[in-house]
Amino acid sequence: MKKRIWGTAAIGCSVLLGSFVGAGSYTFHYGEGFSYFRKDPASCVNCHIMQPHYDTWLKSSHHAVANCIDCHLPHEFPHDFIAKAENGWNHSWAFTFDDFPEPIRMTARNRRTLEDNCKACHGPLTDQMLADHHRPDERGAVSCLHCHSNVGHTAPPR
Amino acid sequence: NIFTRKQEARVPFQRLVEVDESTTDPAPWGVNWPHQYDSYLRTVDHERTRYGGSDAIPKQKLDADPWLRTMWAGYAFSLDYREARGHAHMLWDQDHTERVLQRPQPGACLHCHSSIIEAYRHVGDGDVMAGFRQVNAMTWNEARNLTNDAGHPLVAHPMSCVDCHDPETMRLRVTRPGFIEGIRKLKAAEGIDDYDVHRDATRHELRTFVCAQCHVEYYFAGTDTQLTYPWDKGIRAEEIEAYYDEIDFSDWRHGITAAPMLKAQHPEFELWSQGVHAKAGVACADCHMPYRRVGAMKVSDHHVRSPLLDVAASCQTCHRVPEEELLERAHVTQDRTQGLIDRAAAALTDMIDAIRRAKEAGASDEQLAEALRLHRRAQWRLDFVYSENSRGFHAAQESARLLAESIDYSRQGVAAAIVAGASPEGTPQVVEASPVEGVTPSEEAPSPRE
Amino acid sequence: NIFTRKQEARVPFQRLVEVDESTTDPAPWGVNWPHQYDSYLRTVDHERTRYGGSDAIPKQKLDADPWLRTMWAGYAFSLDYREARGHAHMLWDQDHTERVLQRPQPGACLHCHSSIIEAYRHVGDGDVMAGFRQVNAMTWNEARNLTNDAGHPLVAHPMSCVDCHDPETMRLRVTRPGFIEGIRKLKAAEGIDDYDVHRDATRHELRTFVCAQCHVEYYFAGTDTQLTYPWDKGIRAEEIEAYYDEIDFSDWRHGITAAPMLKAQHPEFELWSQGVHAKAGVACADCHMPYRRVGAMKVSDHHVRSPLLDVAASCQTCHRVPEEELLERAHVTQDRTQGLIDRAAAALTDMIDAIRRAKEAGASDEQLAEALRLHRRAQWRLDFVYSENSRGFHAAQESARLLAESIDYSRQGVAAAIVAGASPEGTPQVVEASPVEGVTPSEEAPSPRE
Ligand code: HEC
Ligand code: HEC
Ligand code: HEC
Ligand code: HEC
Ligand code: HEC
Ligand code: HEC
Ligand code: HEC
Ligand code: HEC
Ligand code: HEC
Ligand code: HEC
Ligand code: HEC
Ligand code: HEC
Ligand code: HEC
Ligand code: HEC
Ligand SMILES: [Ca+2]
Ligand SMILES: [Ca+2]
Repeated sequence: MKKRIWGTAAIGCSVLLGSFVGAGSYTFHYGEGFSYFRKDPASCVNCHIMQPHYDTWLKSSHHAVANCIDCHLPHEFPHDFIAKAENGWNHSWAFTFDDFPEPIRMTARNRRTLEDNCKACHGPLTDQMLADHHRPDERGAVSCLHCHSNVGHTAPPR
Repeated sequence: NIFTRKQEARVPFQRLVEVDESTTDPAPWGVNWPHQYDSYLRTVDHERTRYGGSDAIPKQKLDADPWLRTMWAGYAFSLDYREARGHAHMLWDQDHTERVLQRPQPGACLHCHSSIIEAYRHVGDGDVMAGFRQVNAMTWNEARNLTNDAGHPLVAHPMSCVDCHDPETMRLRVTRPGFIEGIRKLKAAEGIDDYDVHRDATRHELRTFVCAQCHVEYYFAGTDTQLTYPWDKGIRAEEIEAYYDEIDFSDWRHGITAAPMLKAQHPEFELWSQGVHAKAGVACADCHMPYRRVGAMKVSDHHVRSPLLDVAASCQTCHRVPEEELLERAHVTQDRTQGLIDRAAAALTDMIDAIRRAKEAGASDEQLAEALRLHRRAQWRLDFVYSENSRGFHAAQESARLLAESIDYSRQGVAAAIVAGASPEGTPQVVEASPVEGVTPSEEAPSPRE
Repeated sequence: NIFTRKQEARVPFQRLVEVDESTTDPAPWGVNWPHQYDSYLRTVDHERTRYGGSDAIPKQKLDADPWLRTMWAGYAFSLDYREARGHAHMLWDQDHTERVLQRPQPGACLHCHSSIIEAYRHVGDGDVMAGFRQVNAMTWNEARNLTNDAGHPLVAHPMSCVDCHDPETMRLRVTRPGFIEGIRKLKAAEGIDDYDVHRDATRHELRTFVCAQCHVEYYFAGTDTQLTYPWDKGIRAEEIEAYYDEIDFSDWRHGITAAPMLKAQHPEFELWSQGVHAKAGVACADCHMPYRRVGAMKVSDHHVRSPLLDVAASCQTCHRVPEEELLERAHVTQDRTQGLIDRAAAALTDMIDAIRRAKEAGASDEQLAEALRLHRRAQWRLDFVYSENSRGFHAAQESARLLAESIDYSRQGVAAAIVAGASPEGTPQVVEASPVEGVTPSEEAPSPRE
């Protein structure tokens, strides 16, 4: 199920992704990369189910600087991403719907991807927080979302 | 994974100066970590909030709330009890409180008012725990004036970097023996055996634990005044009370009713743990040490103080709500708590006075047993909330619950005293207290400071 | 609130059937808006939660909490008081409550238990307000059996679509005269003159106001039992009490102490308004009518019920926390409230019994004046929280505050009664109440239902 969604998502976004390949580093985003992204997220909203997330993203602090995939899809391409895409291709839109719990909640894996993307873009700023002197295991982990869960989407008052 | 590769590359800081376990002076650390040091130094600053913050000359709470003298009649806290201020003041303020100047106090006091681990290590010949026990048993003066072999004072600085950071890695850590033992007992009570905070605590938990080293309820056990955190049965007010009852402990006998009393001190960790934020995993440092952007870096604000002095950094990251509105929400919670504190204080004062009248009418201890039992219960709950420093913010409903119970016990105490013969009339009045005891019962107490 | 604003754009529907102000039957509406109708019909369902939810045969609260019979001694509520259930039941349940079967009740009762506006319009010859006043003054039977000129019953359906929606536009609106007048007085008290809810209320406010038409404290004013919301001074419990004191109102005299009492009924709107969610702008409908996706459309769930029966839809849109954890947070709040309710109930029962003993000992009304004053205060606050149906969830700290005050007054009442001569001993006991009054004092009450 998940894979399927991601796949479709992937397709929805493949146009943009072409331009994305190999450009994982944050300098790219901070640079002229912006112009590309403004166009994009429509692809996600091909699914009405993504509408609220789109609308809340539009109002978020990041709408001008980061789009859906910057945060939600792995930055390292192309390999496992293409895999996801092919995977999704085999499934028709119809199947993508209606047997997932709502409100939609991110999977643990996608949440990790998300946080890695925060760190990727905000590397220098957060070096000290993330310095590897902290416990390398889970116990040493720091979650951006613990404090910043509303950067991508103006969540309800909170 | 790109991210981890990036991370290995990270050089969080260069060490210009070497610091180690013996570096209790924050200054050298400041060379390596100037931003944190600068903000740490700002803890000398003072600015008030409605219920907290700090002043140049710490507010004398005994004058602001005269009923405190009645609640603590016969105890050192009725001599001098002030508004807390920044960490940089902690040692000086202990030196100068009338509780120390006028009453005998043990070396145990310094556990939370100075960068003292090195002193423990010295006294214990390398064994911090052993040193901790010995210093606890010293007089305050002996402890305060400890020197190393070179004759340099060992208790010279307020809590500083080394108390929360590993000098090697800068990793967060706890150092206070009182807490290390306390948290183990607490975890055991929760069914977790052999808890080792160094091994088992997560980084996020440590963002609370470093504070819980000191911002907790405590007592001095035995005649050698061993500093102890009473968490054997848990940290809810009732659980701590049950523990004290079981070991039949009391801090002092009340100056007016002679009931065996308990003194609650700054149970911030305990009350926070019962609140909504704790349930949501929000740590002390999240609010009291918010990150700030300094140049191209995010730095934890080491100017630890009232978050209401900078709601933007302390709250707004999580609560996307206008500043005034957040401040107003906090004030609503605090104002309600204050209202209940006043109510509980009136009830407590009425009870104490009713017991006094009953005694004057010749009531026997036996007739007053019930009233005295209620006095202990009522005072513990009021003191627990009053001496906690967030005016209920850390746990709004729990604070109100404790005050409700306090009121219940005080008012039952009034009735019990009347039944025991107290004249119904008589307006409560602050009565001259009997001689004030030190924290340690005077008989076995070290001689007062000269 | 983004979740609500979003919807405005799309409320797609075609009108297959015409509906107008006279369409009190929800069925025709259901043809146009099947999703909402289907969920509305499900309000007949029943499922319990720890403190709420509903049962097939509504739980008799008087048996679950026997002290209620003591608190309400002498009043109709001591005959029959059950757990609320879904909206579809509201008319049937009023028909069958012993409070109606055994005691005289006015037509005013139907204001919140049926789709009655059309009846008001008929009785008032087109003037709803006039009709409202006349129906209030009728006996319950006259009102219940009203018919139109064609002889068709006018009070035939529980509250339905037309009571919250404009049949032309489907826009939200309020229809209840009691609320329309009440909210104007409330706004005036807040300094807003000439408030017209139809003109001035925002859509988001209406997501609360439609519920506040009925989920509020009320009383029947005067001998013509005019339904009135006591908000002239505000909606906090003290403000409502102050209003009742000023107009010297009481619902009944207590069956044991003869104190002039106040009865609090379901003050959900009032208590909610003092809570954290209200401060954060969270409306009743946000939690009790969460959106559900039906294909491409989002539909407000008209199966209004306990949100704890579907935490995912009701809470997780805002709280991205696992269901169990959210449920646990809500239960912590409710359990604390329940604990304080039990405490306040014990105190109230003690007071009532002490007053009884004082009377038996021959205390004069004058000697008991203070105790009786305290009885009224204590009962009002306990009743206010107990009769509110969220077990403190809507306003955790405020509920605890009111219960703390109730305990304070009850325990003071015990002391006052002892001073007035009550024998100290004597275990509280439920005493046979004096004859039970109807909601309207019997002397000027309409004749009982045959
Ligand atoms: C700046 C980073 C960022 C951007 C850009 C962003 N999101 Fe998100 N998104 C987040 C975060 C953070 C969360 C998790 C919120 C939480 O758990 O509190 C999230 C959650 C989600 C969720 C799952 C909801 C949940 O609560 O788990 C969906 C679906 C989603 N985003 C879709 C989108 C779409 C579609 C776009 C583009 C229109 C987008 N996001 C843009 C950061 C972002
Ligand atoms: C084919 C329609 C469709 C498109 C296009 C789509 N999504 Fe989704 N998305 C869904 C559905 C359906 C779900 C719910 C799946 C679930 O929760 O199991 C979902 C869930 C999610 C989640 C949270 C669930 C998880 O697995 O973590 C995220 C994050 C997300 N989408 C992001 C995106 C982004 C980013 C895009 C654009 C690149 C996008 N979506 C495009 C339909 C779509
Ligand atoms: C594609 C790159 C990119 C990604 C991915 C990204 N950000 Fe950002 N973020 C930016 C840029 C660019 C800015 C604006 C920088 C500035 O104004 O200094 C910004 C601003 C911010 C801000 C300051 C504005 C605010 O909302 O307070 C925060 C906090 C933040 N990001 C956190 C995050 C978190 C947390 C994540 C992951 C959930 C994330 N960012 C993901 C590029 C990104
Ligand atoms: C414990 C809470 C907390 C955590 C965890 C946290 N942040 Fe922040 N962050 C803050 C606060 C508070 C600010 C606001 C600082 C200010 O307003 O001066 C902030 C600011 C930022 C900013 C904006 C700096 C600026 O002013 O331009 C970025 C970007 C950011 N954080 C990224 C991250 C990333 C990425 C992570 C995860 C690695 C993270 N944060 C984890 C609390 C946190
Ligand atoms: C969600 C935010 C939050 C968390 C988490 C939090 N506090 Fe607080 N704290 C506050 C607020 C707000 C106040 C009230 C300050 C005031 O009245 O000016 C406060 C007050 C205090 C005070 C008194 C400050 C003064 O000005 O007198 C101390 C001490 C304190 N907290 C310590 C702690 C400790 C220790 C912890 C963790 C166990 C903690 N706090 C957790 C927000 C928080
Ligand atoms: C378990 C840690 C701990 C111990 C032991 C401790 N303190 Fe404190 N002390 C604190 C904390 C935390 C504060 C700040 C919060 C407050 O003021 O309630 C404080 C505040 C103070 C203050 C300033 C406010 C006031 O009370 O006037 C003085 C003076 C003081 N302590 C003296 C002492 C003395 C004397 C002793 C020994 C009898 C002692 N402390 C033992 C932790 C401790
Ligand atoms: C009362 C405890 C305490 C004391 C004392 C303390 N710190 Fe910290 N420090 C913290 C906490 C909490 C963090 C956040 C660590 C984390 O989130 O992993 C921190 C973080 C840091 C960091 C990591 C980067 C950052 O800002 O988050 C540095 C460097 C640091 N402190 C230096 C110092 C220095 C230098 C001193 C002495 C002047 C000092 N600290 C004193 C509690 C303390
Ligand atoms: C070594 C003991 C110790 C530790 C560790 C400690 N504190 Fe304190 N704290 C104190 C003492 C003592 C005071 C009172 C100082 C005074 O009034 O002279 C104090 C005062 C405060 C105040 C009041 C400051 C003001 O301006 O009014 C706050 C807030 C506070 N601490 C929070 C914290 C937080 C948060 C942490 C952890 C990050 C922490 N403390 C760690 C002992 C400690
Ligand atoms: C790291 C995130 C975080 C920080 C920082 C934070 N809060 Fe909260 N706050 C929460 C969460 C989570 C809740 C629980 C309700 C919820 O899930 O939204 C909450 C609840 C509250 C509530 C309602 C419950 C109560 O205790 O009355 C208030 C008021 C509040 N916060 C105010 C503040 C203020 C004021 C500050 C700053 C001093 C603050 N918060 C700091 C996350 C945070
Ligand atoms: C933040 C969510 C929230 C809001 C807003 C809210 N409620 Fe509730 N309500 C609850 C919860 C949770 C309960 C407890 C249900 C239970 O105990 O099963 C509850 C209980 C109730 C009950 C009793 C339900 C039962 O099962 O017996 C009624 C009636 C009610 N609310 C009406 C209202 C009204 C009217 C408003 C607006 C004035 C309102 N609520 C606002 C969450 C909410
Ligand atoms: C202002 C609106 C309003 C008025 C007037 C009103 N009710 Fe209700 N009634 C409610 C609400 C709301 C509930 C559901 C909440 C609850 O049960 O507390 C309810 C519940 C009930 C119930 C079911 C629960 C119970 O109490 O056993 C009965 C029976 C009932 N009412 C009878 C009456 C009678 C008889 C009258 C007239 C004397 C009356 N009502 C007047 C609003 C009202
Ligand atoms: C016309 C009056 C009226 C209006 C308008 C009204 N209610 Fe009710 N409500 C009642 C009555 C009466 C009952 C009790 C029915 C019974 O027990 O027979 C009730 C019961 C309930 C219950 C308990 C249901 C259960 O399963 O236990 C909830 C929850 C509730 N209402 C919430 C709301 C909310 C939310 C709104 C607004 C969206 C609202 N009500 C609007 C009169 C009303
Ligand atoms: C107790 C009040 C109440 C009653 C009765 C009621 N509704 Fe609603 N209805 C609401 C609320 C609140 C909304 C949300 C409106 C908004 O947010 O603007 C709503 C929304 C709607 C909408 C707009 C689409 C949506 O789902 O949000 C339709 C259509 C609707 N109701 C139809 C009906 C029908 C048909 C009935 C009768 C079977 C009915 N309503 C009875 C309160 C009520
Ligand atoms: C429309 C958004 C929204 C909905 C729906 C909602 N909440 Fe909240 N909740 C909030 C906000 C906002 C706060 C205030 C604290 C904050 O700002 O985060 C809060 C605070 C809380 C708190 C802490 C304060 C308190 O009252 O103890 C709890 C617990 C809570 N919510 C539980 C729930 C539960 C359970 C539900 C569902 C029945 C629910 N919430 C529904 C937005 C919401
Ligand atoms: Ca103590
Ligand atoms: Ca009433």
